[in-house]
Amino acid sequence: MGLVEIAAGKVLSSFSAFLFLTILLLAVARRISTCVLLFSLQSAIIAAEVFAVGFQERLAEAYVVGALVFLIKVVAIPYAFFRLMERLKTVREVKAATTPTQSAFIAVAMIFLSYAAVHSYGQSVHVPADALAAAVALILTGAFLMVSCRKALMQMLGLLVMENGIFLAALVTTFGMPLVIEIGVFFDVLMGLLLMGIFAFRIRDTFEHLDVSRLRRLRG
Amino acid sequence: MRLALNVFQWLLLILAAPLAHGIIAQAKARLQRRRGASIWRPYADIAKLFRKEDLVPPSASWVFRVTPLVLFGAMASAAAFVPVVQGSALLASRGDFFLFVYLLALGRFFLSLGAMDGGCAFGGMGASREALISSLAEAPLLLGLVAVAILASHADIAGMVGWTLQQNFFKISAVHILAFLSLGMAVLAETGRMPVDNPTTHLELTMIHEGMVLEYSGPSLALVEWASAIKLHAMLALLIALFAPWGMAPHVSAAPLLVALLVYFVKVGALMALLAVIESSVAKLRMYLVPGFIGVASAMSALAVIFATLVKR
Amino acid sequence: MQLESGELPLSFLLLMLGAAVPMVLVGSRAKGARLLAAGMLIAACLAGSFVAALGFWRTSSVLMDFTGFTPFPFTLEIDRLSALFLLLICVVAVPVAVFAVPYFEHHCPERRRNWMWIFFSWFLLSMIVVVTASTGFAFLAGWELMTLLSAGLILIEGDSAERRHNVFIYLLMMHVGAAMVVASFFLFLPYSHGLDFASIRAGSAVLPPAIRTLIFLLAFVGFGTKAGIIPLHLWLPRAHPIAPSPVSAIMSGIMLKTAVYGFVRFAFDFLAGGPSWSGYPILVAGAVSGLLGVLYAIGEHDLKRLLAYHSVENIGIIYLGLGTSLIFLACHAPLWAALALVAALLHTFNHGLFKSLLFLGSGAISHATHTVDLEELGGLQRRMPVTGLTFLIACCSIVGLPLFNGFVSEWLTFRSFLAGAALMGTKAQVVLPLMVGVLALIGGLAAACFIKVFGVAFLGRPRSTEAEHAIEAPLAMRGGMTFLAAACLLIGILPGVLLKPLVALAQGLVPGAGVPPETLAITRVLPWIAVAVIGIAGAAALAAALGRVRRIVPAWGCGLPTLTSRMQYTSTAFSKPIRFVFSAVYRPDRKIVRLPADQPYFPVSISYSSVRTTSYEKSLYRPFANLFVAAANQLRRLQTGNIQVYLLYIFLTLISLLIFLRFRG
Amino acid sequence: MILLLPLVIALLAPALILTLRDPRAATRAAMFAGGLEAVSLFAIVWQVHTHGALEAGRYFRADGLSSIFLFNIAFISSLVLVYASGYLSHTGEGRFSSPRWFYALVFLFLFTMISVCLSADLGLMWIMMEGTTLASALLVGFYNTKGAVEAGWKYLVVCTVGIAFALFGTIVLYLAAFKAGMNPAAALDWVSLMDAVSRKGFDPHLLKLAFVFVMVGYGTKIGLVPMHSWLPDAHAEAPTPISALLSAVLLNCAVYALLRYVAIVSRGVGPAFPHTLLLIFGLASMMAAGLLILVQRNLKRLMAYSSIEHMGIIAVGLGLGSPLALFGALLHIFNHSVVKSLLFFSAGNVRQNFDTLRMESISGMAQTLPQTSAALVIGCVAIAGLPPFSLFVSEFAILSAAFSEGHYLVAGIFLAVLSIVLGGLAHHLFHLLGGEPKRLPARAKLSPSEYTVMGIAALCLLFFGARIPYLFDALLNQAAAVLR
Repeated sequence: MGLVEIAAGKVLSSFSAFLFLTILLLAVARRISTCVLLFSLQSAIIAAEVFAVGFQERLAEAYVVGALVFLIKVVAIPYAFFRLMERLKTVREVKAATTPTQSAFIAVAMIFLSYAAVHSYGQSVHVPADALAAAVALILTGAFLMVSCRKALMQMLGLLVMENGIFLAALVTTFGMPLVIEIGVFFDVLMGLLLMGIFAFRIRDTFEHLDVSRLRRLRG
Repeated sequence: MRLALNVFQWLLLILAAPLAHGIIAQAKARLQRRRGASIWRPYADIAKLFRKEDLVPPSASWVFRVTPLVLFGAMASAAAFVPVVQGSALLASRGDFFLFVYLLALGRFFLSLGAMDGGCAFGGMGASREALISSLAEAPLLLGLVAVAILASHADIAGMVGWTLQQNFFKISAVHILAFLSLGMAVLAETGRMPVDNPTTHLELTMIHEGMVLEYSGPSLALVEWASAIKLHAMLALLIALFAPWGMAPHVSAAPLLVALLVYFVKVGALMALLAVIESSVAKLRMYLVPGFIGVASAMSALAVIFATLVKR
Repeated sequence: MQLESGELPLSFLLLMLGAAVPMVLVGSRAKGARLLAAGMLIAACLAGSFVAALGFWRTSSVLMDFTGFTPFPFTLEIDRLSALFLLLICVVAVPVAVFAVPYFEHHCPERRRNWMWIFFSWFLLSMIVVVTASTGFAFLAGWELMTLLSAGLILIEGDSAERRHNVFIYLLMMHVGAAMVVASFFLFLPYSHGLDFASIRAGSAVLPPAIRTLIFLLAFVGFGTKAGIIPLHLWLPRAHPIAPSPVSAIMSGIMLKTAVYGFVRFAFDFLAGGPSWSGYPILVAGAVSGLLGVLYAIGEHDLKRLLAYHSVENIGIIYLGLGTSLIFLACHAPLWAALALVAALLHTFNHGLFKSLLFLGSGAISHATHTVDLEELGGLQRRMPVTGLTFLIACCSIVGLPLFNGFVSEWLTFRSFLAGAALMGTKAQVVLPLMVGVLALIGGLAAACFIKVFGVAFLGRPRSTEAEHAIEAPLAMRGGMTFLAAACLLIGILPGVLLKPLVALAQGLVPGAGVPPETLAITRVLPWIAVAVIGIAGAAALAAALGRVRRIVPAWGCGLPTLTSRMQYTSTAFSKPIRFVFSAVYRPDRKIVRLPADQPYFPVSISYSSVRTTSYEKSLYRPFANLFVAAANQLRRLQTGNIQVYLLYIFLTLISLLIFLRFRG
Repeated sequence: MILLLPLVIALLAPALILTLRDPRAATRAAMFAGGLEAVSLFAIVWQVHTHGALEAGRYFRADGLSSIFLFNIAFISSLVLVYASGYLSHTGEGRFSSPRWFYALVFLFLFTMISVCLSADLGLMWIMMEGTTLASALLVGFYNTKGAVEAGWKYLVVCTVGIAFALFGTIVLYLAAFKAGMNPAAALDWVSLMDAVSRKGFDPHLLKLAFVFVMVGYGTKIGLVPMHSWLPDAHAEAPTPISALLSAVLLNCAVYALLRYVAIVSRGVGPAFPHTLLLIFGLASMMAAGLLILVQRNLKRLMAYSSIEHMGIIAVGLGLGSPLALFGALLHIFNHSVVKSLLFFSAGNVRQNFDTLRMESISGMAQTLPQTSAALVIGCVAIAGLPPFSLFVSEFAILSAAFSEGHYLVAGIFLAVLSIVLGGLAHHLFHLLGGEPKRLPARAKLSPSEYTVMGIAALCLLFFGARIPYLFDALLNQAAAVLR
């Protein structure tokens, strides 16, 4: 059992390097389409990871989950995003509140932070530190994207990145949640995206822009 | 026997009150090198007023008519508290000095109302000024009495007089001096004498007490005047009883009582002379200096109370 | 609900108070329904007086237990202290309700009259609950309802921006006060089994000193807010004038007293005296409230505001008595503690009688003249003889003149101050006798004030056409006032009626106390004084009346043809000397405007105004309120409307929690 | 199997309603379905009361704690549906915003909320919790105005992000169970978790970590400060029946979800940690919302902040943790739901009559809208925690618990906030009710349906203020027993 665990850790940690790369790129990307592609790539890496876990742990459920991840996050969601951008005919820039350099430094800081966090909290959990750090870093990046980018679409993307991080965390710590739950979560994610899409249209129709930082009628 | 004596004291205070007024007026006249009217003239005045008709302003209600009666009733009742020739009085051991002072207040309250009922400006003016002075003077009056009461450990006047009687005249404390001074000042303010009020003024703008009684005439005026005479007399007698009771009859028998009566006449005569001197030598204070005058009295009386508690300790 | 023998009258009372309500609701607009409701209310109050009288004179303890029904223990119990206040409520409520029948019919808009009666009866019921409650839950429920219903009564009466502002201040201050009362109840909890009074009493024995002090202070401030001690009186002169007169009478005459009840219950019954210094803050509060209250009253010419300030003054006198009693308790002088307590409680009762009478009188005045501004009144005595006489009796009572009830309690207070001189070697020995001066000053100023009130409103010539054409109040109003006036005189001349059970009550609250000799002395001497004063006055009347002619002639007008009402002293003019002397208290802003300005010696008109500028609201409460509003605005700014900022808040919360968990968790 | 009945009804109802194009038919169908729904929920509550916890398969279960929330859902949703029938009679047809869409979405919303309370599995509970957001987002944006769209977007995004953290917390709890050797299939079932957590020795560190995430996550949904930012927007911009549902049901469901974790974590690491967090967030909510009430300008935003304040009170009650406090907090949940529905209903009438909720443009309501004003006054008196209404009882319970536990600071802040809130409410209320009317209402009288629901709510408040019915008392005790 110990050997398998170490092996799984090695496999998973090698993937985490790629994940960190996507994180850095996401932070500095200037176009929404780039971000969507990066998200797709990131999801592909995670899907691969799911398959790896499934293979090593001999979990049949994992293959189903991996297939779902691949179908939904690598194919369906990016496709939907591109369709949405087309339909919305909106400006394609990310419009971040920070310059690319700052974003890059923040991304690096977040990766460090996640290592520190895993170091402090993950002591008792005997899982590969790299993978868990990657998961935490994904969550942080998602949060960062949501806070820094003004575009409604980028907030949706940030949410997805966070969700990826949570999914990854579940994967590396407990080899995934029970299948029914995973499917339910996927369904929620999809429905959430659908609704956000509807709202994106409504925002564009009523406000004639998609800049969420300018939605400030309601305050106080 | 004792009851008869008490009734005698009480009647003395009431009946001799106009005489006291007359004596003071005579003394003042002498001091001012006038001949002055007879000391019996106040009696003649009262008798004359009783024979006259009673004029009532059209706006007045029954309050106006009842006021002299209540005033006289209150003052006469208050007189029943004051010992004259021996250490007790009709009500001296039942009631205390608070009751005495508040009976005076009862009379004053009604007198002010009667003044307001006349419906002319002077009554209101007099009542307003009287309200200021009397409301301020009540504190030193009561505090001065409290100081003596603390020393005597008695609140009833008979007890206070009894205690003082047992003391040696030459061992009299600072409390007594302070209390006497403050009480004296308060009495001046209460009874409307110089320098607080000029009882003989006929200038409307300076009147206080006279302003209040301006609308009264005939028997009503007689009662009011008599009542204020009783008030003065009773307060003088109270001062004597509290601060110089020596000479009062220790027990009820003819000879000491006669001596006590004579001694009382001497003492009250001396006080009247003092009053006459003050009235002839001091100018009336401006209205808004009176609070200062009473303030001094209050301070002294408070000091007297503090000293009294220290002495008792 | 558990029924025990002997509480039948109380259930009767409660049922009657409640029953008045559906009658009015069903009875729609008919006057008969309201009369029936009023009748039932009065009958209920009479029954209540009977129960209270039994409890007060006989100490038949009455208990009513609803605990099985309500979510928290809810029991009503009448011990002597409760009985005293229940008696006060019921005795005052009867004449006030009688008075209110014609008053509400004339002064309330048609569709609000029914609500007036409903709220009025509930208001009385809530106060009965407060004084008879024997659990914290019942007390607090009654306490909050009392505030709420009285505010409702004020709001039904009318609507204006000023009225709303005043009710707002009233509600808010009462709520803050109630919060402190709540806290002072609950602070017993860790040490007692529950909030029923018996457990609280038992629990208070094991209270740590700090908690004990805290409870005492909270109860002092909490009940003090309701009682209206300065500077917590802000609501009082605002709420009382705008209420309908019968309601003002109840609010001032009874509702304030529930605060005294609460404080006595806490300080004497629960805490058995509180910390050793406890008497001094009470004494100071009493002195300050008494003095400033009466001074502010003198400066007023709105009769109801003036009376409201006098409530502050009288609460001050009551607190002087309570403080003295606590000082004696701390000095282990139970006899005198009982004396001072009797004085305070008697003054509480007396004030309930004469203050409600005064407010009823003001109601009769406004009924006749449609104003309570003293400057518009005058000469009412000739036009409203019964109102005038009863009002005069109330004035004499509140001033504390002998033969009237206020005197008895003030006299007892004086004597308890004097008794302080015998406390060898303590601060109290010096402080208490000096309080005689303070109370004397208060009494003197009160006398000045009521000479002004009665003299300006009822005597002399009318100052307006309304006053000139005033007619006497209807029979029911006169009846109510006469009843109260008679009660004032009765206690003023024969105080023994109340004093004996009051002494027993005080002995119950102050363990080890005997019968204070002063109470016996005053009982013995007052009838004699009455006989003396009345006898001598009667004799003098005979003497003066013998064969004399009385003739009505115009007063001398200094040569002018006639005197007019404008030549009389006004209320403002009357109080001018006192306001001048105490200008430090008022800080008046005086203005004299002569028109036309270029001819100062031949003016067409001169107008004079003098406004008191000391404002507790501005200097004490405003800054406090502004602080809260400023904080709220700062918070409001944090709610920027930007969703990114909102998300940031969530992330920051999470991160700070994680950091907290890392280093402390 | 009775457990599945309300779920089936709530799922079938939207399908049925969407087929009915006639608004009146749709309304009638909705009333009918709502009635069935309520009956089935009461049946469950009764079954739980008489027979103890019910189960349906691995994923659904109802015990004492859920039944009190189910009772709440049934009662409030019935009131809301009846109120909505009158309220929506003037709404036209639009994309996703017609009466039939409204009712369909309401039933979906109800479905998710009932599922939250019936889930036996924490994962399923999370899914349904996220489902509540999704189902109600369109309802929040129902009017399609600028404000509604903005509020809908904020609601959706903020709640989804918050809920994501709850998912993470659930995963961490799952991890803890997993590490402690629990069967993965049972590792999210709250009964087995509660059973195992004290026996198997879960890693306390992980439990705390999980609770922090769940607290922030579900706390967002509850509307605890500082995660509350979506709440005033959503409540103010949603149609009034939805505001009432959000405030009176949704927030409570989130409380329910959190309570399950509190029960588990308390057994694992002791009650001090979760209770401290609840107290901190509860007090923060009370203070911030209490102050913000002072400076509100929109009637429904005012009420939304009042909801935050009361969620704070409930959190404080739960955080105190003594039996009395739990009793008070659970009772307060119900009381607050009733009073808040009453208040939102009155606010809805105000909006329909004056076409605005800005308080400075409304005055003199006491003259123009006497019935609504009366309801508003009753609601405000009740929500200020004054007798004779039921919130006095529940706040009395919580406060006495705070004092008897020696939490003097908590109690002091509690009392101060109550006074501040009273001041704010009275200030606004006097302004609305008093003065000269600025404009005339569209229709001064209440419609019978509105009159009925508001009357029921008011009577319920009054009745619970004097007496807690035996059945409800038993429910409360069963629920509190689960938490101890």
